[in-house]
Amino acid sequence: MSHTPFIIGAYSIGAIVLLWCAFAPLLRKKSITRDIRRLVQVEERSRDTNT
Amino acid sequence: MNVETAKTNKPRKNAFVMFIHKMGSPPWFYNFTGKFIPWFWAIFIVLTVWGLYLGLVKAPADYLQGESFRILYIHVPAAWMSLLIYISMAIMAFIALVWRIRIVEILAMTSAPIGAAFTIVTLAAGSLWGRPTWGTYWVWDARLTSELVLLFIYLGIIGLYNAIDEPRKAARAACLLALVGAVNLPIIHYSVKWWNTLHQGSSISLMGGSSIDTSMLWPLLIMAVATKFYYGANLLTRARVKLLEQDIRKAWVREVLKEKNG
Amino acid sequence: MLSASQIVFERYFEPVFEPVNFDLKSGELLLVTGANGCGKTTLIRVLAGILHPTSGQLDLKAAGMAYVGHYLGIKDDLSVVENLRFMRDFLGTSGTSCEQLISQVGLTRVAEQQARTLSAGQRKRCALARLLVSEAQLWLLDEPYSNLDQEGVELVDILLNRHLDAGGACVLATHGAHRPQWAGTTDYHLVSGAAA
Amino acid sequence: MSGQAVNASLSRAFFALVRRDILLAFRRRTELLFPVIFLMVVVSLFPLGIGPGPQLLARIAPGVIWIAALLATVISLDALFRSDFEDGTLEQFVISGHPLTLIALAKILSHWLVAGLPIVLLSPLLALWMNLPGESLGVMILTLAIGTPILSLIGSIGVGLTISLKRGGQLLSLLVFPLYVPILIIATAAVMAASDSLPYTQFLGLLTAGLITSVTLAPFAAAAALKISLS
Repeated sequence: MSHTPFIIGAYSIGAIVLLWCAFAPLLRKKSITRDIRRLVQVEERSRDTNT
Repeated sequence: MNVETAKTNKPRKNAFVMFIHKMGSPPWFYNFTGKFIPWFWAIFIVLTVWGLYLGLVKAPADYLQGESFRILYIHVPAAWMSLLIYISMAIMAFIALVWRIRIVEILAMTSAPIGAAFTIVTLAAGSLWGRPTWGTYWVWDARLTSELVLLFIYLGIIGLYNAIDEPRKAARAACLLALVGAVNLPIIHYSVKWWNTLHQGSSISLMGGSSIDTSMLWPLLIMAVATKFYYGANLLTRARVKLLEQDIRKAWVREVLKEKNG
Repeated sequence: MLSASQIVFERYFEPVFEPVNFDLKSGELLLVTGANGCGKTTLIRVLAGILHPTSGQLDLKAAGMAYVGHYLGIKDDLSVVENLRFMRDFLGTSGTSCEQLISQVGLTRVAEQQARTLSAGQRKRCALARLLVSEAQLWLLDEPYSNLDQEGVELVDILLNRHLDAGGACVLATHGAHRPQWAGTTDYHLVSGAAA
Repeated sequence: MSGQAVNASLSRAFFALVRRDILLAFRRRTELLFPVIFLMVVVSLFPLGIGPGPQLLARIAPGVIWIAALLATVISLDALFRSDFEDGTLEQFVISGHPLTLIALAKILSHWLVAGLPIVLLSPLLALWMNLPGESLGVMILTLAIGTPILSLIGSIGVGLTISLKRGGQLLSLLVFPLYVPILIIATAAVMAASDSLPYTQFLGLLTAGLITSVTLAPFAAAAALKISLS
């Protein structure tokens, strides 16, 4: 039995999990940044209507 | 009786408290750690490439296990990390519970998903190693079973942290659970190990032969160091994002993002 | 008896109320008022030691504390007498008999009934009786007048005056429809932290 | 107050609480039976699912009965603090100035008396159903008698942590089952050793050590958990 597929499998699962684990917070950060930008816009608009 | 109108005066603090305060101040932490993260990633990548080159290309095949032993270069470092991250999380959880330091709460809680990821890698690599070695993907051997229980504990901590709404309360609850788990983990580990010998489980040792060739040991050590830098970089990244998320309405977050956008 | 300096409590990283300072002495009543959502209940729970203040100093020198909050802490499956007897045994106080206290709060007729059969006002009276059982020096009352009829409101005032007369102290949070008459009353207008 | 007076008042509070909890449990007698019936139903499913072969059943009996006991304990755990948490009694306990650890211990004790003890008492019937060899029945009962209090003790931490959640039940099982692993291993090993006529006292010793450790540690953790949940 060739062991190569198992080695490739193990390393690719490891790579996928660890890469996902590394990139998940970056995706989260992107969505938070978007939220903040929207929040700032809403605040500015309400300030404009007030003055 | 006197009731002061308390609008202006800030609570007075001594120098030490001020220092701790600064260390725990979100903008300071955010900017300070931001400088390290790229370096951590760079070191991780260099070490990983070097370690994998030595492990997958240079090292000779094991005379007992054949090529499949190469899986150990990811399995063993991941298994070490799954435990080390738990220990580091438990220590931070203790500090967070006793001194109520927010940044440490966040660090403890962001450790959990990373630890869980390493545990999943350990289990996957372990069972892929098991197929050529034992002839089956899953064997209830002591190491894999302990790792499985460890994964459940990690998932419990993550689940509890996400289930409670108020972030500080959630962190404190999950930190307490992490500590309870830390007390239990050695007991679980030894009872599982002992359970395994009791039921005459598989006894093939992970490291193959009794003596390890240095050409096999080096890549293992390099990978072990590399994963620590991965943990450091990932932990700090997650902690910074968590801070942004929690302080979304605070002024410093806007400042930070404005600076970045130029 | 109870003094607070710069008490701050944060929830979702926002202070619930402006920093709180006061110094409550024996025979005094602190009347905490403020709009809905300004954190009266939170403040009372901080003073009670149920919540840990985010920052600030609390100094308590009272022989016992008693608390009546939104959740009254009355077991539905026990009768009024059983509820009070348990609290007496639990707290280790043995001054007045439970029956006497029940008649003081006007619950004699339903004393043997299970608490689940009581109306909201009667439950409140039961909680007031527990306040007396505790023989505590410091009372923390969160909206004690809610759910009570006119007679009940007067009862609270009578009990309160007697308690303060005897050297007790009280922090009372109310949204202000009715205010107790007591010479040593200080008003504390709580300001929501979000207003800042 | 002198030290002795404090101790006396604490023990009075402790027993007052245990008495009240048992009284409350008996006011809702039918609910008292649910975990016991649950236990019987779960155990009876195994012969149906695996087949009635007496030898196979005897082999898996210790594991089946113990797993059923774990499940029955976990479904009864939520009642440990739920009603006191929801009706504000727990706040009254905190304010009373009595140590919350002691209160947690009293509540764990009464929980075991109404939910754990029935499991122990029911185990001979379950052993009969599962065809457990007669000589290991005594050991089975002993392991349950020592082990179920540990389940209540460790479980109390999990309940304390999840009590402020509306639907904490499923999370609770995720939290406590991993912590129950050592008890399950040691207890079933003891019963299996007894069925094979091997020495088993060392296992009972380990279980007892576990009981002592959890009695000394778990109430503190449960009290801390309750304090967090109240905030």
